[in-house]
Amino acid sequence: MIRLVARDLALAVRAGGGFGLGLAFFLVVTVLVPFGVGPDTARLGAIAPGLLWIAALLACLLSLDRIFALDREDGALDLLATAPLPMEGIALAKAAAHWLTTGLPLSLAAAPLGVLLNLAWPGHLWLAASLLAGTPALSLIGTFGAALTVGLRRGGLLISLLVLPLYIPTLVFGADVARRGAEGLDPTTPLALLAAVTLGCLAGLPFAAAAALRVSLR
Amino acid sequence: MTLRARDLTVGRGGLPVLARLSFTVEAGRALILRGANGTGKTTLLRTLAGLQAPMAGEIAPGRDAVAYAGHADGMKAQLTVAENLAFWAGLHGLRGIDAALDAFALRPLEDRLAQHLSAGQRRRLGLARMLVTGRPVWCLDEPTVSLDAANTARFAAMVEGHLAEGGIAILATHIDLGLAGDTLDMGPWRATALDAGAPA
Amino acid sequence: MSLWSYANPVRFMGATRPLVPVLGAVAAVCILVGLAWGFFFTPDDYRQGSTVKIIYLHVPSALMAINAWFMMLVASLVWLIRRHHVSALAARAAAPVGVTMTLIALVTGAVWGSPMWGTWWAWDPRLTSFLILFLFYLGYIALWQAVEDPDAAADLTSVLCLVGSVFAVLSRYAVNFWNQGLHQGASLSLDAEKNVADVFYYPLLVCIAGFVALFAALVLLGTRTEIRARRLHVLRLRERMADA
Amino acid sequence: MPELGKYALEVTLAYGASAVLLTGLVAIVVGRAARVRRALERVEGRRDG
Repeated sequence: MIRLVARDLALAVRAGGGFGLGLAFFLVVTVLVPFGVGPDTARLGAIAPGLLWIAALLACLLSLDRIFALDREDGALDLLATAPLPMEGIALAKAAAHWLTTGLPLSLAAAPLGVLLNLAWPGHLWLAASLLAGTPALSLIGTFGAALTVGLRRGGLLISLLVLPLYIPTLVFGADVARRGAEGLDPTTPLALLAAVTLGCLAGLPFAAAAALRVSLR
Repeated sequence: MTLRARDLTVGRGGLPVLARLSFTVEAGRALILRGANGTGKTTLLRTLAGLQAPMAGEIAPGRDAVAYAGHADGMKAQLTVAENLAFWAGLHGLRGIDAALDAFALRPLEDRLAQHLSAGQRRRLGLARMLVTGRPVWCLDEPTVSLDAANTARFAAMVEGHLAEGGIAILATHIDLGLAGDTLDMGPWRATALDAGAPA
Repeated sequence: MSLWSYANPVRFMGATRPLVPVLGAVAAVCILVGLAWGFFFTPDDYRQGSTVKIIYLHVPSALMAINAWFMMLVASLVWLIRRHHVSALAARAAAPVGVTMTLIALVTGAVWGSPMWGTWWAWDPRLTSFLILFLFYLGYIALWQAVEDPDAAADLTSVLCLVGSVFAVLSRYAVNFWNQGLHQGASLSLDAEKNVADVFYYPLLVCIAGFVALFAALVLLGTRTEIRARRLHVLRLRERMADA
Repeated sequence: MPELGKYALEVTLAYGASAVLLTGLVAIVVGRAARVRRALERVEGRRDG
């Protein structure tokens, strides 16, 4: 499984791999926000946690349909299915590779970008913490969505409709952690709930994704 | 090692394509599947490889002994020949890829990206991958498509090498590769409306 | 003769042939009677005035929106475990009814609350949960239409329904956590004593019976249509195979 | 007609919208049922004919 993750990471970093895409998107969205909302730093500061979380969420969403589609096109998915690796292992490895190429860099890049949106100081730490705790869930749910739509022609569009509602709990708790952090309140409760959601996803979603993959391989 | 299939029914999308199919392939022999396109050759190969469950009947040995090669060879264009092979070797628990590289004369191409390989070279890489899985039964779907005569002959020689070591090869192909083995025509086993048994 | 024998499409079609018109009639009668009774013959609420009359639409539709999803969940489980085509098709037939019920619940809920909240929409946890449920319905219906092969579609949508249900419940509590709550107390609760005065209660029950009958009639009709559509698909597939 | 008081708009809006949605739903389900039944009869006719 680690080997599959390593291969996907190597592919992502190579030319055309799209490693920086998620991060670049996150940066662009964050920069665009003030143009829409207006330069008033007080207002920006108030909505910064939620906006950064939504930007991170959309950045994750961006690269979901590439998770399985590429392997399906060049036949690797079929061969992986015949390999001695369980399908759940493949789903988990793909989610891990997606997180390492998108979720992790986002979490680290979010704090400095918070400055752009005038995020109050302790917020940056809690924003990074909440993203680190929450983005694995985004990758796992996204992998499930990608598995559901791997065989479909315009799967990319459908993924966002299927996956975004499933992102709601993570978004609610994650943004709440960042907001409470920014306002100096105690964010441990939502952080615990956020971690609980992520662990639940880690436990269950690979099986659901594997089931969906087996169907589309038939 | 013999491959045995009994009363096999295979289908696509819930509709059977081939029914009541039984055959046996001894070690060191090949089985050539003949039949027009859409008569179920690919479906049969995918079922033997375990990519889809048979609708009825049994196959022995199971999917773990079968290496499958479909139309697309599953090689990553941005990885080199060596990296591709090392990945599949590792996945199947094999350490070295040198044997496979030499067996298919891929040593000089070791560091070339898969996207820069010719059709013949990519086919040889696909076969090297099957060798690396260390599985006795090879299922090959139209392996000689887009290969010129020379590469086809070299391909046939490589499959013979595999058979010589007691392996089994099942090929869906339209040309005669001169392999020691039998031919199985899909025609007589086509599933009829009887098998389909429409749901309503 | 266990219940599962009805899973055989032919038997199901035969058994449900008379049911659809009967249920349709019952639904029409109950809804008309219930609404008329509630609309014309019940007094206004001292606080909410005449808007209380919206209860006869909001509560039944909200109830059916949730039960429709629950029915789809059970049907999906039956499909995944017992592989009965009819239950997967029933789940597919229930989705449009469920999404419409959710829409009705949303519209009536928003309109009902607007005088109190001063706006047409307030992010009240219970109403927001219905908005989330609405999104789940959209995803479910979209997935059914996106997959060509009927068997694969049934499997994928069933898995989505299972995962969606877990997340729907999760979202329900996340939304509670996210915002306190402006929704009025539960009109119907099994344990507590009746929350709604008798005069409002009985017409409400009639309306609910009407909505349940309507749901059953539409889902049965929908399932029969899906079975026929499946047969159509198989016949057309076989025609193509015959030409090949 | 009962006196709806100052919330007449809200009540009529709720009932009106629900009526539209319900009739729309019934129309779609019944319409599709008829369409599929006709298509099936045509194909089966072709098959048996």
